[in-house]
This record gives sequence, structure tokens and C-alpha cells, in this order.
Amino acid sequence: MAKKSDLVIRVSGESGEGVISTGDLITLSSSRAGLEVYTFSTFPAEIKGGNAMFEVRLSRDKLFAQGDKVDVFLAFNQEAYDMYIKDLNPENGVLIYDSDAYTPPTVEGRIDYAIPLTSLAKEEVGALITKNIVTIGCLVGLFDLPYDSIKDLIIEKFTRKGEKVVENNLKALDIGRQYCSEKIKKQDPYSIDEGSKTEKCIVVTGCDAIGMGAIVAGCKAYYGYPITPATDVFKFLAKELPKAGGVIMQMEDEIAALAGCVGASYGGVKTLTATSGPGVSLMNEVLGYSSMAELPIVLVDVMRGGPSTGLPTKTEQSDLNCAIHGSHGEGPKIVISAATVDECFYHTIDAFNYAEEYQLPVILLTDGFTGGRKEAFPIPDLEKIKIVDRLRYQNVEDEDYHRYEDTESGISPISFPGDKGGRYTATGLEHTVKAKPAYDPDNRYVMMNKRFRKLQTFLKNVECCKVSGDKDAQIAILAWGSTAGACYEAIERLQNDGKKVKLIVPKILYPFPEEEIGKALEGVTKVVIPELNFTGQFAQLVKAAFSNKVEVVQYNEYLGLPFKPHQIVDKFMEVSQ
Amino acid sequence: MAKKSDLVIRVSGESGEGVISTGDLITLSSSRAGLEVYTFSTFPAEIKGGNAMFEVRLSRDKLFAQGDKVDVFLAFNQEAYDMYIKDLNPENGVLIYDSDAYTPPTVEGRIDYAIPLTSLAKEEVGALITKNIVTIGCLVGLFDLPYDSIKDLIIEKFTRKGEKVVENNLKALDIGRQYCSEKIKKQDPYSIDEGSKTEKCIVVTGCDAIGMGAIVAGCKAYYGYPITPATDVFKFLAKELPKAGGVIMQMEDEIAALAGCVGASYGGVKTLTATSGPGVSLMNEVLGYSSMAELPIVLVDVMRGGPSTGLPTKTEQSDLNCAIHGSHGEGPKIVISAATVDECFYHTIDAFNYAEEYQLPVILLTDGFTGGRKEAFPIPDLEKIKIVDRLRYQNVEDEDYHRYEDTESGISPISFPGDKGGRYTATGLEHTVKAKPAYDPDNRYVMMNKRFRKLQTFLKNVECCKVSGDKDAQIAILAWGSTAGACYEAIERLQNDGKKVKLIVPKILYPFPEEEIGKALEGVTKVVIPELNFTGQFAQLVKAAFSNKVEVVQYNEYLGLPFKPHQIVDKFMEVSQ
Amino acid sequence: MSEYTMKSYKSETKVTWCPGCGDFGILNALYQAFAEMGWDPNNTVVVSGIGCSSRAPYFFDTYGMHTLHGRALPIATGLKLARQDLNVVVLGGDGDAYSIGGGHFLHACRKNINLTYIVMDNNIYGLTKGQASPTSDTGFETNTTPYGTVEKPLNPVGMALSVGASFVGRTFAGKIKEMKPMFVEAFKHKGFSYIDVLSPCVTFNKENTFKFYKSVSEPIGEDHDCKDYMKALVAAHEPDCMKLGVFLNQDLPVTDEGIAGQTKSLAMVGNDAEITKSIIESYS
Amino acid sequence: MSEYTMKSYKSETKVTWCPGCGDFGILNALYQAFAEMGWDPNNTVVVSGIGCSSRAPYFFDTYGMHTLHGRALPIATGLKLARQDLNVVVLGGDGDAYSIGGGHFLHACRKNINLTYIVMDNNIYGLTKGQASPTSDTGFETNTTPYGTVEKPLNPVGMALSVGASFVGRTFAGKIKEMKPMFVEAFKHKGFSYIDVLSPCVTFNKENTFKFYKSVSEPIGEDHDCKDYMKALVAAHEPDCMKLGVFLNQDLPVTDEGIAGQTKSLAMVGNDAEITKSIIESYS
Ligand SMILES: Cc1ncc(C[n+]2csc(CCOP(=O)(O)OP(=O)(O)O)c2C)c(N)n1
Ligand SMILES: Cc1ncc(C[n+]2csc(CCOP(=O)(O)OP(=O)(O)O)c2C)c(N)n1
Ligand code: SF4
Ligand code: SF4
Ligand SMILES: [Mg+2]
Ligand SMILES: [Mg+2]
Repeated sequence: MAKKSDLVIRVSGESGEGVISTGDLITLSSSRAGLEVYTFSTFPAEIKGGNAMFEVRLSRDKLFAQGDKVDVFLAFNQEAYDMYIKDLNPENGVLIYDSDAYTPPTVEGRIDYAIPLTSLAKEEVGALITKNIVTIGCLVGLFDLPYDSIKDLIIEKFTRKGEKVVENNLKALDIGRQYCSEKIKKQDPYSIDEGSKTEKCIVVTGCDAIGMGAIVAGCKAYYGYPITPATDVFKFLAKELPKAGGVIMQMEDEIAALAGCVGASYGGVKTLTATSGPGVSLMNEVLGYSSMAELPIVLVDVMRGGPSTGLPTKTEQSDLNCAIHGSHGEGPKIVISAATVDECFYHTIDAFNYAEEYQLPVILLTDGFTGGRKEAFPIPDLEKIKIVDRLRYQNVEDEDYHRYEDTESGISPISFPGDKGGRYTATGLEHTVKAKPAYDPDNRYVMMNKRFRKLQTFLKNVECCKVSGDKDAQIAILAWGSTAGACYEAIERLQNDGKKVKLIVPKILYPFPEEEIGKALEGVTKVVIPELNFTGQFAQLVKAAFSNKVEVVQYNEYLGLPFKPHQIVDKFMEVSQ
Repeated sequence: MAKKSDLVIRVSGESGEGVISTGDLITLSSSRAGLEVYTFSTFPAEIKGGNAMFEVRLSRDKLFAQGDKVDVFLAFNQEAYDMYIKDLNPENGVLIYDSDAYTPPTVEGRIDYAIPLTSLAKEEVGALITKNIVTIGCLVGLFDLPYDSIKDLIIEKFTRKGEKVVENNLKALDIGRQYCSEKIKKQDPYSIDEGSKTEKCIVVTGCDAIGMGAIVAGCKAYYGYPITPATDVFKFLAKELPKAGGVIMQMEDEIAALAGCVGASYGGVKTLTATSGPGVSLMNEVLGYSSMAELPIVLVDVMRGGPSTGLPTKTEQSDLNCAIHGSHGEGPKIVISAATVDECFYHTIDAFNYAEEYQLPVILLTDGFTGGRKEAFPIPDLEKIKIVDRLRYQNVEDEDYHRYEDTESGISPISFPGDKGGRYTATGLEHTVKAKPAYDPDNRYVMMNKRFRKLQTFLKNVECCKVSGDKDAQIAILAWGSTAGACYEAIERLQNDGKKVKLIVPKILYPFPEEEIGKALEGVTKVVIPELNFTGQFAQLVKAAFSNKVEVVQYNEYLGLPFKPHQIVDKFMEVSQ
Repeated sequence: MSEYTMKSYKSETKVTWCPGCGDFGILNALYQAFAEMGWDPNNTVVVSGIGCSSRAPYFFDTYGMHTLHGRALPIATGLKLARQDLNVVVLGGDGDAYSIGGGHFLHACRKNINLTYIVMDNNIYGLTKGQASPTSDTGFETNTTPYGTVEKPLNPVGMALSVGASFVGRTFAGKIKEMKPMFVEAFKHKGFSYIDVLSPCVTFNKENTFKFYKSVSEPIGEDHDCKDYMKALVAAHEPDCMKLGVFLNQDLPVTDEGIAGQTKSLAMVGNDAEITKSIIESYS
Repeated sequence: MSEYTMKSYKSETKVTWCPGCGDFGILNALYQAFAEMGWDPNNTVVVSGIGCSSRAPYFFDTYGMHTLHGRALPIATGLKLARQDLNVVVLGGDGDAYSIGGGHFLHACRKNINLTYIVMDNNIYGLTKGQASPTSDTGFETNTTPYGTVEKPLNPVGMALSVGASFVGRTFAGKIKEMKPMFVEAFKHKGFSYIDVLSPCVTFNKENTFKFYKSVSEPIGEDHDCKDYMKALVAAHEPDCMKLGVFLNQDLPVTDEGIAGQTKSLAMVGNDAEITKSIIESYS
């Protein structure tokens, strides 16, 4: 049997049984041991008594997606088994179950390992609470998960709980490991090679990465309102932002949250709020003010299934339209996306930079899938990260300040309260260059053009897309946000199969990067656009710009689940016939 | 000099001086006398002391637009003169001014009539307050405005103020008339023919017509929040709806207003709210609930200049995107437009019918221009108007009610509180056919499809566009909402000039009527889309559907002013070269 | 005796709250109170916002609306005004009611809309897994206030009185016997009746427990005169103790009735078509 | 003596209110109060919502924000917390403050945010040409309530006290001499200071005139102790008379200061890059 060292492990059991912390421990220690990691988890929609699921994919090679199938499934109880057994790889799939809890039926071709997890913890270790660590020990014994790194992390994690606890947990690890090496006859092909990655990595969720990016970008004020799945950004910053000298406050609702940001922005302070669909719907009016008054803010939308309250714990990419068009009237804004956890970090910094440079609202779209799962990425080199601050008015008392000066770039130098000679009233009314309300057609013409000119300047200055694959492919896949991951893996497979395919991943969604996408589409006759939504929101923009040049094939899923690489491969095969 | 009987009269003076009521009087009496009328007015943005302007176009022939130029300008004071003299037709334009108030410079080619309006009223009639009626008298004397009809209306209007007032005003009318026939040497070519229209008409603003339409459609609950220029709908219904047995309540904000509507809708009551841009931005979340819970509501957006507070007293067509896409996630809704005052009436009825039939929110877009001006249209024949009510669940206690039954049309029979056996909980969460929350992929798939299927059914059942002009024209103009008026007049002129041109006026904006517009575009190589917005919002939809078949030419104005026919003519000429 | 029992109002949907959650007791008391009122389930609508507590409508076999976070009151207001014949009960949590819904709460009280609002107040956001609510105590540590909440808590009962609610009470999910009669009293009241029910969240709130609530609350007392507005106001704002009981129960003008009354007195005679016709013709 | 005079705060923008509008007097008193405070115009921000009254920021030669209907308070809150060094004054109308902004008002009071909120209360919507506001009297006829407003008016001063504002006052635009000192007192107060100023709309409100306000109001009296919360509460809710004066002026914990204080005590030592680095590395 050929050894297989790209492994997807899923753990599931009662929520609150430590499923998630088990996964977190494996993930961080594996990353530290130089492995690539990619996780996925779901929480019960109901508060308690539901099922929790954690999945981690481990590999020596760069990972872009969750994988197609589960290779190893550890089901703590019958319910977990019933829910997820269908996702286990029919070829060589391994089921591990707690033989103290239940007995699954035997199934032809499936490899089952029965382990008395409960009694090992209770009797051998002497503490039921160590069941999760026993479990990890089993995985080490079975699949060569990095023992030393796990051991170190256990010590690090439990030290503040006292020596006894550390000891117990190390014992649990060893008991699990030993049980499996001794009592279980290994029938599966999986074994994790030693990691090769040498860079030191951080292991965080997408939401954490967004919070981190905000701190790096210089955010000093966060105003928020809890909402699943965006609350994790709030939680991260609640803990960390004060350490970086920033303030954070829970407001009475989402309108107040974004309003608070606009206030801070007027004060010259970089500011963020994160929310999900329902919150974005509520923020539209304030968003328009931010655009009209040219007060930069960053708004993160961790998208979930809509419409309305919809599927609050599931993932979707259906807020793009709302992000671009949600506010009445027409004011410039920038909408960008983050496809991976490291993009959550870097694109948040970009979002702040764009907001500051162009003095407008920037919306960063990510989704529940990316926001909630962990990835490892190399510790960023802060010195290489460019941070942009607003073009400041060089204040001279008695000079006549034109807050909204009609410049070539559309960007007008701004003053902050405290600046002498920079006094002006920010306004949501149409206004003159001196910020006075004005409704006459001539002034209107100038100011609308000035504001939108910023977007032209922006598109000239920024790189909008990542293009990979074959330069001269006739079929391209265009994917934004978390969908890109499955596509990266898919084109790798397709290319390995000798297919010609190009992948276009736009980072900038609005203003629509017509020129760059146009270039990327040169020579392409068909472009497939997979999106986790019903109507093909980005596809419509592509059609408006390019349907006279290339056939646009929409590929929409709206089941609350991320794309899997094989779906993209299948679609490509279908389209290329 | 050839007699010209298509006449645009503009009256301007201090707001509060009766400018608007003067205009109203001329409009209603002219319509009663069988003339076609078309008005336009602007109010000062500041509360008091600003300038008010009223314009009325009178003709024997059907009018579609405001006209290109002002033929007769009556300026009560210097400020009015300064503001508007530029709009006076350089050929044969007539300036009438109150010679007691100021003296304008003489200008080559302009016809000036100096009339001592103030002293005529004060001394001849003996009551300064009658100045407006004196003025009307002058217009009768000069241009043959319908004397009898005006007289009747004065009697009707002032009777409740007592005989003396009636007498005074009739005297004022005659004094003005007499002064002009005797003292003014007529140099202009204008004279209004007798009207030919025989149908009895109502003369109302677009906002009034919306309110009227709602009453006809069976609306029994209006929840509102004041906002310019939509407050006029609220005002109309506040007065009239209780007479028709409906309830009306001012809510604390726009969110509560639409929320109230959703509540009434659950109760089985037809319901409306009207707002403008900022209100729509706030209503997005509730709108999504209406769509998800399938509770019909009608939302009227009387659009004004955006973004943000923008140009509150000016007109624009920039909320289309927000209407279609403003709410997060994806739920079906219908967006329709009203181009004229009579369409405000009829399309409001349609909006209710669509909402009821398809159980979803319907947004009717009109704008400040159409909402605020008066037109005359024949008294509707109520017996010919079809009124639709929701498909009701035929309630049988003990039967298992499936509120969201997955039907072929997508429409599921609904129950109202009070119906036995129809109990269910309306919800914004994804749900089963029995209205229970459910997040599993299979159910999700069924329900998303069911909801959106309603839009397909709708498009099959409805006529979406009016197409006029030449069937085989290569150039088409596509105009929605109030822009259509100028286009109707423009294509008449173009056709008179021997040009081939087609006009497509979509009433249904969303779901995009791809099939019908596609048919209308057959044989067309270029389609010009004039819109009162910056980005070409409808044009983007047309492009997404048709840019592989026809060249889409955007024509955008965003100055807060409606299009004039000559602009459309000019654009056509430019494009056809 | 009413023909209905608790069971008449219980749906088959499984109640998904955590075992031990205070909301269970409230739900049961509501079933009982509905039965005592003898309300026809077909004429009764339970409306809620979003939150753990707001899932309540699914547990009733009546008409119901599970709406949006904070918007239950204006939705219920719109329903009640348009359908005066229905019994409308609004349920929800403290975040729903006092944070995002604070503005609507204020106006429902002021307008004195004829419905009953019962807030399951656990001093925390339950559904989003533990953040501070407007009634959370100063210093309370949550996942978004890891260093302690800074704000002082809102006194919602005091506020309701101040802004014009005509029936105001507070009770406690631990007081199984007291809840039902208070709910019935509220249902019988004409106008806006509002009750804040202290209801422990056993999963996320380790401070405001059954024990805690017991220790900080005491009955308002037999001698309290719930027709006396100023006394109610003072009792509700007493600094050191949370009173339980009915603070106020006054007959005041009810806005939805007033508006419906205006309509009744203005409504023209005739069928819809005739009325419509005469309205239209008045503009010709 | 401050180096500033009224003129230091007056902008060149023409005041566009109707002649006779009560807001003029308030504006003048504000100029004077700013001068007495000696506030540097460069460190002062006047924030407003939307309405006639909300146009005020244009008339100040300070920093200013003319924002959105009802949103002035959360915007000012966000500004103040992020920029503790600034003097932040919020102005607006009764519709802005108590109708669409009611929820924010409640929370600004509760949080006791360190800024001053002055409401120009004309019991009507001025800018939209005359509709009922939450403080309009029952029976008031407007263009959207042609048959008379049904609701009872809100008592905003009572509400502010009930929900936790630490400085609460009411005055009247006719009292030119009383306004300035009260504004100064409010500015000096640490925490949320709120004053409702009765300010006639001469164009649309023919009921609540200067004369009317004079007849229904009376001074709260010399002997009122504005440190006594319960007395303030009772005075504010007295049924038959509108008291003018400072109801409450108490030192209570200020949330924006508290939060800024938490940040100060948690902030790590070092430059931004060092701090950021150590936060990031704690996740590796
Ligand atoms: C507009 C909007 N914002 C935020 C949320 C997320 N959310 C759901 S419930 C809730 C608060 C729950 O607290 P509470 O109302 O006290 O109810 P409980 O769960 O404690 O019963 C929040 C913030 C949402 N659903 N919609
Ligand atoms: C979201 C939104 N809704 C409605 C409006 C329309 N609007 C402007 S000002 C105003 C009310 C004005 O009343 P008030 O706040 O009392 O101020 P006043 O004009 O009386 O000073 C309204 C409803 C708006 N601008 N924005
Ligand atoms: S989380 Fe708290 S409020 Fe929600 S069901 Fe559990 S115990 Fe009740
Ligand atoms: S309308 Fe009223 S509030 Fe507005 S400026 Fe005029 S008088 Fe003042
Ligand atoms: Mg709660
Ligand atoms: Mg007002």
C-alpha cells in the first residue's frame, strides 16, 4: 500500500466535549512541526446539546482547500457517526470510534478502529477530562502526528494550571499513543511525513487574522455589535486592541457601530467594524455618508447564508451585491475580498490603506468558512508592510481651506480636529469644495466627478487580480473569495492531467477591474465563474463588461457549504466538452 | 406670425407668495376646459425666504414632457428674474414682470410686458392678497387661457370663504384680463386654443396618484416616516385613507415603518410605505425579511439626488441598484417604475397586485420630478381595474398545513391569523415547507428554488415593456421612469424629421425582463439608455444581458434636473452618425 | 372555565434551549396564562425578534412571527393596529429589547400600543454566545469585554414607566407561581403591558444566576398602589434593590385604538368601490 | 478671561432659519457659552443630525459634522472615545433626537458619554414642513395627522434621567439670559450633559409658541438640589407643569473615559511596531 501523507482528519462529538480544542491543538502543533494545515469546523446552530465538528487537513505541500473527502473520521458518539459517515472516503477511509460509547455497523471496505477512549481516560489516566488528549495520542500512534511538537504544546498550554495537570495530560498522550501502536493493527495507508516548512508561522482563524491586520494597519478604534460569524473579529480585538493602544466599544446596534467609526474617522483615527449580512443591510445609510463626506472606514463582512436571518452558521458569498449597491444614490467605495486566512490578514491591511489613501469606505468581504477556520501562515515581516495614512492638509491659519478640493486624482487633503486653519463641517449634503451645501448643477457636476475620479486613480495604482495556470488556455476559471481555494487545488489537478486552464482570482471586486480582467481573458473563449450564491453576483459584472467577448458560464451553489476541488474539476470537464 | 398653442408658462417669486397655488389653479381649470397639462415645480431647499417656481405646459395635444424652453416667464421679483431668465426661449420668449417691483434690462429680441400687478391688486381690486388672481387674469387676457373654467374654479374654491371673497377674486380676474387686453400691445404668437379633451380628468401630483392607487388596490394600512419628497404620499393618505376604512400611523423611523407593514401583511392586510433614498437604505433588512417570510408589502421610493442626504429637493434615478440589491443575501422581489403621473396611479395598483400574487416585496420607483408635478388623466374606470388578492389557504382544522409548499409556480397558499388550521410561524430563517427552521442542504436547495421560481412565473405572466416608434429601427432608445417622458416627445420629433427610431420603456426593472427586451432589441444595433444617474444603473443590466448582441450607449446626467426632449434628440443625432 | 389547556398552545417543535435555562419556566407560565385567558390559538399571535428567547414562537401552536433582531415591537404594532381583533404577545431577550430595539421599545411604551411585551432578561446575549447586554452589570467579563464591561446597566422597568407604558411589572423565572397571574393581569390590561422577567442564562452568564437574582430582589409589597404613577416611578428607581411585582397598571389612552377609532369615525358609507370612486372624483 | 469672543465661533455662512425661529436665540447663547469656556475652535467639534436645527454646525467656525437623521449621537460617541482631547457638542431637533434617534439617545445617556447634547425642541418636524414629533401634544393637527395626533407626548427630560444621564436640564429659547449659564454648566460637567431647549417653530407650529411655552413652564426653583437623583426624577415627571432649570448634575462614571482608561492600563510599552510584533507572535 502506497503511503499517503495528505490527510484529512475529522473529529466530531457533542459540542462542549472539547472537539474544537482537540482540533486546535493538533493544528498548532502540526504547523509548528513544519506541516501545512487547513481546518474547517461547524458549530451547532442551537446553543447546547448540538453536534460540533472539526476537520483538519495536514500535508507537507501547500494546501489551498479543504479536500474532497474525509480520510480519517473520529466519531465520539452515535449522532456524530450518523451525521458525517457519508463524507468518509469510500477508498481507504478510516473510522475511529469510542468503543465505550457505541458500536457502528461493519461496512465493506471501510477500516474501523475501535478504541475505548472513555475507559482509557477514566481508568488508565484516571481523569475523564483527558479523553481529548488520549484521542490525540491515538492519532499520533496511528498516523505519526508530530509527537514532540504536541508534547511541547501540551506543556505550554497546561503549565499555568499546575504541574499535576501537565503530567496527567502527557500521560494521556502516551497512553493513547501506546494503545494504538500496541493494540491496533494498522490497516490504512496514512502516515504524516515530517514537516518541511521552516518559517515560523502563526496559526489563527480568518477572523483573528482580520483583527491582527487591523492592528498592523494602525487601527485605533473598533466599534462593534455581535453577530455570528463576525463576532470573532470583535472578540480578538477586544482582547488585543487595547494592548496596542486602541479603544473598543460595543454599541447599541450596527447603525451605531458604523456611525461610531465615522466619528472616529473624522477625528483622524483609523477605524474598523465587522459584521455579517443583517448588519450590512443596516449600515447602508451610514456607509453612504462615509462616502459622501469622504471619511474613510473599513467594514468587514463575514458573509453567512442569506437572505434575512437565513443560515446564520453557514457560509455563502451572497453579499457582494449589497456591498456594492446597498446604499441609495451613488457614492464611490471599494469592495475587496479575502480568499484565505493569510489574505484576511494582508487584505485587511490593504483595506485600511485604500480607505486612507482614497478617503472612502472599503468593504472587505470574507465568509463564515474562511473567517472560522484556521490556517498557518509565516509570521509577517512588518518592515515590508506598507502603511498608508491620509493625505493631510498642511495647515496654515488664515489660509482658505478647501476640504473637498477638486484635484486631478480626486483626492483632497484632509484636516483633523486640532489642526489650525483646517476647520470645516463634514456633510452628507452635496457641497462645494469648501464643504458648504450647494445644489446647483455646475457644482454638482464637479463634485460627482471628483468623487468618482478617485476610483479611476485607484484602479490605475493597484494590482487587482492574481492570474495563474496556463497563459494560453481557452478556458478560464474566475473565482473570488473563499471559492478560490478549491480552484487552486482543482487547476493543479487539471494541469497534472494535462489540461490547459487559467485561474483568475480578483482581489478587487469593485470598482470592477475591467482592464485587468480583460487582459487576463485575452485568448479565453469560456470563463467559468463558480460562486456560492444563487444569482451569480460577480458573474453579472463580468457579463456586463465582457459578454461580447467571452462566454460566461455561471456555476452557482447555495447550500451553505464551501466548494470542493472535485466540483470545480468536474465543472471544467463538463464545460470543456 | 403663426399662432402657437403649445405653451410653457413659468411663474416664480418668493415662496409663500402663492406661486404654487396660482399654478395649481391654472392647471386644474385648464384641464377641466379640455386642455392637456403638464407641470413642474421646485421648492426652496431652505425653509423660508427662498424662491419658488411653478411651470405649466398647456396644449391641445397629449403632452409627455416638460418642454425644452420656457415660452412665458412671469417673474414677480428681481431674484426670480435673475434665477430663471436664462431658461426663457430666445425666440419669442415673453417676460411678464411686476413693474411695481423692479425693472429688468431690455434685451434684444425678447418680448417684455410690464404690468403693475401689485398696484392693480392693491388699488383696483382693493386687496393685495388677490395679486395671484390678477396675474391669472393677465394670462387670460394675453393668451386666451380658459376664462369660464377659471371663473368656475375660483367660485368653487373660495365659496367656503364667503361671498365677499368670491366677488373680490372674480373682480381681480377681470381687472387683470381687462388690463392686458386694453393696455398691453400683444407682440407674441401664443394663444391657447380651446381644449378638445372631453373625458373628465383628475389633476393630481404623482404622489397623490400613488396614494389614490393604493386606495383603489385595497390598501388598508399605511405606516410612514416623513421624508422629502415622499411625504406627499403620506399626506395624501393621512387625509384619504381613513375615509376608505384604512389605518395610518407615523412610526419612529423608516425601519419601524416597513416593520409595521410587514406586521400588517402577516395579518392579511394590504399595506404600503413610501420613502426616499435614505429611508430605503434603512429598510433593507426588513425588506429581506418580507422576501424570506413571503409577506407581501409595497414600498414606494420617490427618488431624490444622492448619495447620502445629497440633493434632497432635486430629482434623480439613482436608487435602482439599491432597490434591487440593497438587502443582504438573495431573496426575490419585484422592482417596477412609474414614468408619469397616471402611471403612478396604475402602477401602484400593479405593485399591490404583484405583491399579493407572488407574496413578496414590490418596490415602485418614481422620482421627485414625477412625484411632485401635476398631470391630468381621465378618471379611471374602476370596474376595468383588476384587483388581486393573495392565494388563500383553504383552511381545514386538522389538516397538515404547509405554509411554504413547494409548488410549480413557487406560490404557496397563505393563511391569515384567524384562519382555523392555518397556524404557522413566519420566519426569516431558512425553513421547511412547514415553516420550521432548517439548515440542511437538501431543504435549502428546494426552498431557494421555490422562492426564486416565483420570479419566473411572474415574467411569464406580465407585460414588461412598452415599445413604440419604428419596428425596424436600428437605433433604439431605452428609458425607464420619468426619463421616458422626454423620450416620447423626442421620438415624435425625430420621426417627424424622418428618422427611424424605436423607444423601449420597461415598466418591470427587476426581475430583468430579458426575453421581452431581447425581442424589442431585435434588429437594433445600438441602444441609447438615458438615465438620471452617474453609473448607468439600468444600462449595466442591459449590458450584462445583451452586450454580445447590441452596442449599449449610456447617456447619464446627474445634475438634479430631468431630461429635456432636445437632449434626447441631440444624443440620437450624435449616436446615429 | 376556558375550553383550552396548556396543551392547546404547545407545539410539537422541540424546545432547543439549554437544560436549566430560565426561559423554560417563562414558556410554561405563558402556556398557562394563555389557557386562563381562554384565547383561541387561531386568534393569537406570538411575535419575537432574534435571540435564544426569541425562538419562543416555534414552541407555540398559535400564529407566530419570528422576525428580526430588535424589530418585534414595530412589527407587532403594525399587526395590531391593522388587526385589532387579535391577541398579540411579543417575546424577546434583553439585547433584542433594550439594545438594538431600544428606540422601538421607547415608542411602543409611549404610544401605549395594546399588546403585551415580555422580556426574558438574562443580562447577556445568549444566542451569540455571551456578550454584554444593556442590563449587564458593570465589571461583567464577556468575550467582547474581557477586561470587564464599563457601562452601567439600564433600568428597563424605570425607563418603561418614564416613557409612558401603562402596565409595568417585573418578575423572576424562579417564581413559577407568580409568573402566570402576572402574565394574565398583563394580558387583561388595555394598552401596552410590559414585564421584565429575570431569566438566568445558565450557559454563558455565571453571575446572574437563580441564586443571585433571589438575593438582589424583593417583592414590591402588598401595600404598593399600582394606580399611583409617581409611587411606581420611585419604586422602580430605588437604588439598592430590584422590586418584583406590578409597578403600574393604569388605564391610559391607547394609540392603536385611537387611530382605529379615527378611521371608524371618518370611514365613508358604502362599498369599497363607491367610496374609492368618491375619493377619486374629489380630485377632478 | 478667555481670549475668545462670540465672534470667534461665528462662521460666515448665512443662517437660513426663518425669521423669528427659536433656534436663533440658542445659537447665540451657544456662541457666548463657547467663549466663556474659552474653547479653542480648533479643538471643538459641533455634531448634528438632520433637521432645521441640525444645520447649526455650518454656522460655527469650529470643526463640525452635519451627519444623518438620528445618528449624531453615535457618531459623536465614536469621535469622543477616539479623541478624548476634543470638546464635542451635539445639536439637533426633537424628531432627530427622540424619534429616529431615540435608541441612540437612550444609550448615550446610559453610557454617560462625556459630551453635551442640546436639543432644539419645537414639538414638530420643521425641515420636512410640519409633521408631529414625539413631543407633539395629543390632538395636534399636522399635514400627516390632519385629524389630530393620537399619541401622548414623550417626556424627554424624564426619560434622560431614568436611563442614566448625569446632567439633565431644560430651558426655553425665550430665556436669553438663562441659556448661556446653563450651557456653560453643561459643558463643564463631566459625563453626558443633556438640555432640552423649548424652541418655537414659528412657521409650522402655531400651537407651541413663545407665549405658550411661557404659560406652561416655570422655574424648577432655587431650592431644588440637583445632586438629588430621586428629587430630580420626581420634578421631571410632575404632571401639570414643565419645570425649567437643571434637574440633575451628578458625577457618575463616564464610559468613554472608562474605556480609554482600560486601554491606557493595558497598552503595552514600546513603539507600534514592537507592540504589534509581540501581539502577532503570541499566536505562533
Ligand atoms: C441585525 C442583527 N444584528 C445582530 C444579530 C446577532 N444576534 C442574534 S441574537 C443577538 C442578541 C441575543 O441576545 P438577547 O436579545 O438578550 O437574547 P438571548 O439570546 O439572551 O435570549 C444578536 C446580537 C442579528 N441576528 N441581527
Ligand atoms: C433617514 C431619514 N429619514 C427622514 C429624513 C427626513 N427628515 C429630515 S429632517 C426630519 C425631521 C426634522 O425634525 P426635527 O428633528 O425635530 O428638526 P427640526 O427641523 O424641527 O429642527 C426628517 C424626518 C431624513 N433626512 N433621513
Ligand atoms: S445560551 Fe443561555 S439563554 Fe440561550 S438557551 Fe442556553 S441558557 Fe438559555
Ligand atoms: S421651519 Fe420652523 S424650525 Fe425650521 S427654521 Fe423655520 S421656524 Fe425654525
Ligand atoms: Mg439576553
Ligand atoms: Mg423639531
